[in-house]
Amino acid sequence: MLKIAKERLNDLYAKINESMGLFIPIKKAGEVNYHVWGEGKEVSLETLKTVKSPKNMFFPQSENMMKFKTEGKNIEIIDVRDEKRPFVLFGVKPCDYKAIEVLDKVFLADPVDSYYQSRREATTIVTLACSKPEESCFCKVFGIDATAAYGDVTTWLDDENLYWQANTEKGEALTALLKGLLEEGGEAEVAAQQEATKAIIDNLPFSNLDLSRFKPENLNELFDDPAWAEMSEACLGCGTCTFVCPTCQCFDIRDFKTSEGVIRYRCWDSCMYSDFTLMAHGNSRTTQMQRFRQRFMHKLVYYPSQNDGLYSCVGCGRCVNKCPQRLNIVKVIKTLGGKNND
Amino acid sequence: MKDVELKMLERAKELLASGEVARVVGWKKGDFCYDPSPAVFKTVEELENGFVYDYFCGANLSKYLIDVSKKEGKTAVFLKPCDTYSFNQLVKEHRIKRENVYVIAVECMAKLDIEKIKAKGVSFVTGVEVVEKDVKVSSLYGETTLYKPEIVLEKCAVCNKTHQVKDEEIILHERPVRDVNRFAEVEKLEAMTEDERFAFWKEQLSKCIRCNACRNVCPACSCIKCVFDNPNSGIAAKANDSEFEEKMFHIIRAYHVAGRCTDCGECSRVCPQNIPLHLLNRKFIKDMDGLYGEYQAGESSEGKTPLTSYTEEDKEPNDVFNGEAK
Amino acid sequence: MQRIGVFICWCGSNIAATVDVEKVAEVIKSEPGVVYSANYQYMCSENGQQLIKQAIKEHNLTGVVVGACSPRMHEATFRKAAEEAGLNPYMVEIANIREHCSWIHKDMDEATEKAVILVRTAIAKVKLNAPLTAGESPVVKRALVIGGGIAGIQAALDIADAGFEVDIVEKNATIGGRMAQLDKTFPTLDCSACILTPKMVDCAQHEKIDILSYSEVEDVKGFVGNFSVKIRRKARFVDETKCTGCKICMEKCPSKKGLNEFNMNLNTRPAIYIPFAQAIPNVAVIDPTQCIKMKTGKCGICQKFCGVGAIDYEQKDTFIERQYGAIVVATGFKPIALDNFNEYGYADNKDVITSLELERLMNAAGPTNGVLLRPSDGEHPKVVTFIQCVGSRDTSGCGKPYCSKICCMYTAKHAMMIREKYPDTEVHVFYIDVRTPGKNYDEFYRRAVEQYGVDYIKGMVGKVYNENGKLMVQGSNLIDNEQITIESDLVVLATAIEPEPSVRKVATLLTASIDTNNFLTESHAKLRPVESPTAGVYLAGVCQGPKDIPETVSQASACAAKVIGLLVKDKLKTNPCVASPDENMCNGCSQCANVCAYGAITYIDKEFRLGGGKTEIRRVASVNPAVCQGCGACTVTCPSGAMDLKGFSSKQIMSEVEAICKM
Amino acid sequence: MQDVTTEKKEFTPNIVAFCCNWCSYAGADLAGSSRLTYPANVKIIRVPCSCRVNPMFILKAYQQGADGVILCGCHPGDCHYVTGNYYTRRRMATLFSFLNYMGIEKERTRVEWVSAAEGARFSAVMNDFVKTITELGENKRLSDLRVKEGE
Repeated sequence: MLKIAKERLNDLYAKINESMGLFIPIKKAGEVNYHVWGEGKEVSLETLKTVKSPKNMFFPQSENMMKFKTEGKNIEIIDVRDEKRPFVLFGVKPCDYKAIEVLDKVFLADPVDSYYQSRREATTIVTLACSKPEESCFCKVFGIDATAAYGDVTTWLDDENLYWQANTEKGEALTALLKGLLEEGGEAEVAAQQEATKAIIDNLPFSNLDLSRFKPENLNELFDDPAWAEMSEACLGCGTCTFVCPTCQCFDIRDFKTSEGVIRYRCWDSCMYSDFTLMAHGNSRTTQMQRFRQRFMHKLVYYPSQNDGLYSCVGCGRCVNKCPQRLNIVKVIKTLGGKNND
Repeated sequence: MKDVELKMLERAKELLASGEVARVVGWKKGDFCYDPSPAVFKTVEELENGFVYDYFCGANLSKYLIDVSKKEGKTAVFLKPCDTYSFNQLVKEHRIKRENVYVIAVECMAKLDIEKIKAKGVSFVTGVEVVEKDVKVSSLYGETTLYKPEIVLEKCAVCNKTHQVKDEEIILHERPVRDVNRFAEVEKLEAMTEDERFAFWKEQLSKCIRCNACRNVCPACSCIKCVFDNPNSGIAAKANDSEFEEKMFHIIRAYHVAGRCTDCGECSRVCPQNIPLHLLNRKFIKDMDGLYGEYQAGESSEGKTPLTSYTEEDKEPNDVFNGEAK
Repeated sequence: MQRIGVFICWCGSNIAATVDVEKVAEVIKSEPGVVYSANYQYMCSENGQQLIKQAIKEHNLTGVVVGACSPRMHEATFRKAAEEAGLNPYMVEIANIREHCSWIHKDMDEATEKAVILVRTAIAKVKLNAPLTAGESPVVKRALVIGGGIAGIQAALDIADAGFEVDIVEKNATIGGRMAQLDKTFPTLDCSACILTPKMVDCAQHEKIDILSYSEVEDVKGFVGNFSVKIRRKARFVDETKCTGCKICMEKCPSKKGLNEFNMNLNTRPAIYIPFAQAIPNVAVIDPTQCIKMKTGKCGICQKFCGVGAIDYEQKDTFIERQYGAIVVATGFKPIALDNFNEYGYADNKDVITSLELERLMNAAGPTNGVLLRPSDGEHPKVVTFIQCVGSRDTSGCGKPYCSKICCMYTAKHAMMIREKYPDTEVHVFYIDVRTPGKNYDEFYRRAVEQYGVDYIKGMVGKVYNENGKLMVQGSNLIDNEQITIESDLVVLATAIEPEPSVRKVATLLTASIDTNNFLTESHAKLRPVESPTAGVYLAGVCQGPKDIPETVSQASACAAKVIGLLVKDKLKTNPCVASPDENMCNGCSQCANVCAYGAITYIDKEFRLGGGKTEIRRVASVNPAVCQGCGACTVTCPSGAMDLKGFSSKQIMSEVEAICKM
Repeated sequence: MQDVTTEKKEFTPNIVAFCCNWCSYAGADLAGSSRLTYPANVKIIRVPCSCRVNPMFILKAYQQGADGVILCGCHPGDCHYVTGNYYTRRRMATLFSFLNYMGIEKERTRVEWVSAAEGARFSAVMNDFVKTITELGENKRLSDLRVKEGE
């Protein structure tokens, strides 16, 4: 285990930034989100939940896919992918890291999404274990240990130091780059913090949600459950939950007219929107209840049934905090999940 | 507040039990003390199991009535002072069937903003107790007392609204009428230079994730299909692909509700990135007040808005910068 | 797939001299959707139109763009050509490369580049055009003439003679207007009343004409072919159906101090009066401000003496509402007030008069029975000085910027008449220019100078002042380059004329445009001079611009021809470029109706299918296409964009914006 | 067209003028028939009435590369559609003030009333507007970088 004093973190960032890009939680206009680091930016590793998750790094909210250059009646197709610069994604919480694994199963499965893949491959992920979980956290429900080592490098933060442990080759390479800045030590501090944090997690109000009913064999029963109507009644149909969610992966592909032709880009879409999956005949889901159900059935039933039981919720709790009307997956799990939730 | 809640619950049960109304729109308990949700109660049992009215019931229930008032039978709804303006405006725009709604005016006393409490460093809030301007906040990590004006929702901080609609009222405590200037923040921005204002909005709007929460919660944004969702509008978009798009969305959104926005403050309450969206709407309100005489949308369920009326002496667009507007 | 044809006009050298038309046509050829691109010397010519028609057929065009002059000029021409070739006329767009390009730019490259952009913009629009079909609306076969002067009379007679019902609404108690006040008319010097009054009688006797005297238009609704007009019949306190015009009431009326408006207030009349001997209708009217009975309750003499019991002091204004297919505005003029012209001493000196006052003084039926006497002392004036352009051609802001057009001729007339009747009287005329275009006009003026010895002095008058009972007219003589002062007995001011002020209200009611001088605007200064831009509204006489009697009569007859042309039709085609809501998106919020100036929008409850077998009844906007004028105010008010304007849809305009911004 | 524009000149603003059919468009026609010049970078879009101009059109123009947008209609009181321009006046007054509140230069957008008889005024207004925008410089605050990509 290695460590670096908190006061010296800026040197660490600067060092990384010399040869790679650094994507890290930064406070801007009062809110903390992942941004590209630069000298003078206000890094906030202490922030437990960035508003947007780090999925932005690999799957940006909006991304150009190709251009069509038109000249008279001719159309030329231009590939806009450039060589991806190596990046370090720094400060990723365990839940968000597990969310990237959920996304990998979608974007890296055949057919591979090369836009996602090129970014993913060029990035070294440095996770930051949790020490101050909040009441909205429930990663434990999905088998995530918020204190454990994930990613290429795992770090732990306390009042004095950031502790550093490389887990993969990529992580070793990054560590080698920083060797002048890191010093040995910290095993005891990390172990103590892990123990304390686990104790908090065990007592979090949502740590013992019962997921037992969310199984492929219960699909029809869950789908037809009358509780959906009531649960979704207050849903505004906005996309907040999907846009702050670290595992939501839906996008729309659109064209934008430029002076030269057309840019084809993709951007996040939300299954909560009334025009989601709009087709020529109309929309497959016409009511907000159906859209609401779709989202949670996907997280808790459809996705796991296709991915060996892996839920596509990681319990980050962003939707718990950010839903304008305080509807969220926890309420759904509590209502439909199993007897223990009663 | 507890006494009001009990009175409301009692009344709601009465109305449902007697069959006077088919449903009651109110708030339902959440998992914590601070996260009640809007809810439609159809039975006395449902009310008993979850009805709540407390310092976190900030949501404006009036927009739900667009759909609910179309249903069979009458609907009772609890409306805070600010909510009644939205209600009136929706009645004016023929979006709510007034005859199907029974409005119970309820006192407000200003609602708390959990994000502001958290920002004070208090996490894991388990309960609040309000005594005058002190809020005793209990949390897993202990108890603290916070100054109420600092932790109320933005809309409540500058509120001096009164009930515009009521079929009956449940008001046990009178809220003192206050002298507040809701345009103070707008004036601050106006006093800045063009460049400063540009920088301010650029930074604020760069946070926008285009989740549409502001739009979807807005009682004035009640269009069946929003122009931003309509591929034929020429401005449809789903993401802020450029700085222009960020501005476009918020300019058009504010413009479309200009003269109709009651300043209910829901847009700012729901913004996940805490963009002060109310400052956009309030600019329109302030300008229209200054240029065309004071007008409060939702004060009446009849009449024209400043942008659907005119006088022959109106100020020229090129001159607004020298006049009352700025 | 769109198949657009583009036609670039040279307009002789008007476009081709500045825009490389061949290059434009060539560049445009490669625009997506363009299958044919040509250029030609005169697209609007028969051959040019033929070119378009041929191309439409040969290339199976779905849209046509003509790069030519302003669409205000030839849009209709090209639409018609397209229609004749089987293409919907609304699939034609015009790129204005003449007025907006070749005529204002000098650099060929620049103008050519702009022309390409303008044509591309028109292509962008036409690609989104939809075929439109004009609707039909029925025509009410009755016309309204507002104003009963010579213009209104002539128009009414011509329309009625063609067999259509006409109502004349006249705000005064009699028709006749200004012409009835005139003594003689130029250039023939025949008596005005002698030629006017027979026409007035014709009107009264015409079975198709209904004269609504002492009436005003109160409200106008509807549109071309179907106007609904509310008319206020002002209380005249005399039953029109009973009064025989015997005038006994006038003799007996004890209140005789009312100013005689017909005589330009130069004498008085009774409180109950008939404006002049040949008034039509020949019916008395009571002036309630002068009537003793109405002021004090005591009197009632006229009632006592009226043999037919026509007097009714209790009479109230009444309203009638009638339908018309067309409306002629002939509201006439008045001389301007002279408040801004103190230098002529009009207010201070009784013997400084206006020309219209002189008309009355010279008229046999006037206050002096046609003997020219000074108003101040009733003496014959020995020296009369005329001052021209009083308030006309005035750029100082005190008067009117325009030429009143009639003054030169009537002043020559007055001068001549005075010299004829009173050869011992000296007559001087101060003028800036003498303008006498017109048949026999200049000859007339020359007669005044050469035959009658009228002293024309080129120069302006600086001041008129009273000195020992004489009017001193101080002015310049520009020919001799000297300042002169003429000692005069009478000074006559050729006062500028302006539209009758009530025309503003009429214009507002009719939604007809009006210019800064309150003259009603014609549809086209040269080619549509009698039509107002508001369909179904026509303009006759001075309400449209200064003119003399023959011109007024011509315009009135022209109006009548237009009205007849309209009324013979059973149905009218309506403008298809009207607003129309997408009911699926309409919220029924009523914002649009709030801004509609025509009341074209109403709301209906309509059933919509929701899917799953469910339906919903929703309130949605509904536009009456016959009433909608297509301004688009509603489209911007509509937050959802459900309301759109055919022919100028949001999508079309957005597309034009995109194309026009492309450098 | 390339050969015409290849030479990078000094900043010439791209200006869009929305003109109502009855007054301002006719005024522009009159400017044309009177040969009263104004720069070629002013390009006119014909609308039936100034009240047809949706703020979205103005924003769209900026997005698409306009450096200045001017809206012309009949003089208040003279609207062919009676009241159209009165609504325009309120809409644009509030919009302009709002845009400026967001930091957009207030000179960039303008409303002018030009009658069909005011050809000279049309030309003068356009010359003046072009001058103003040229001095103000390129529209950066309301432009869309995507549009100009590749230029």
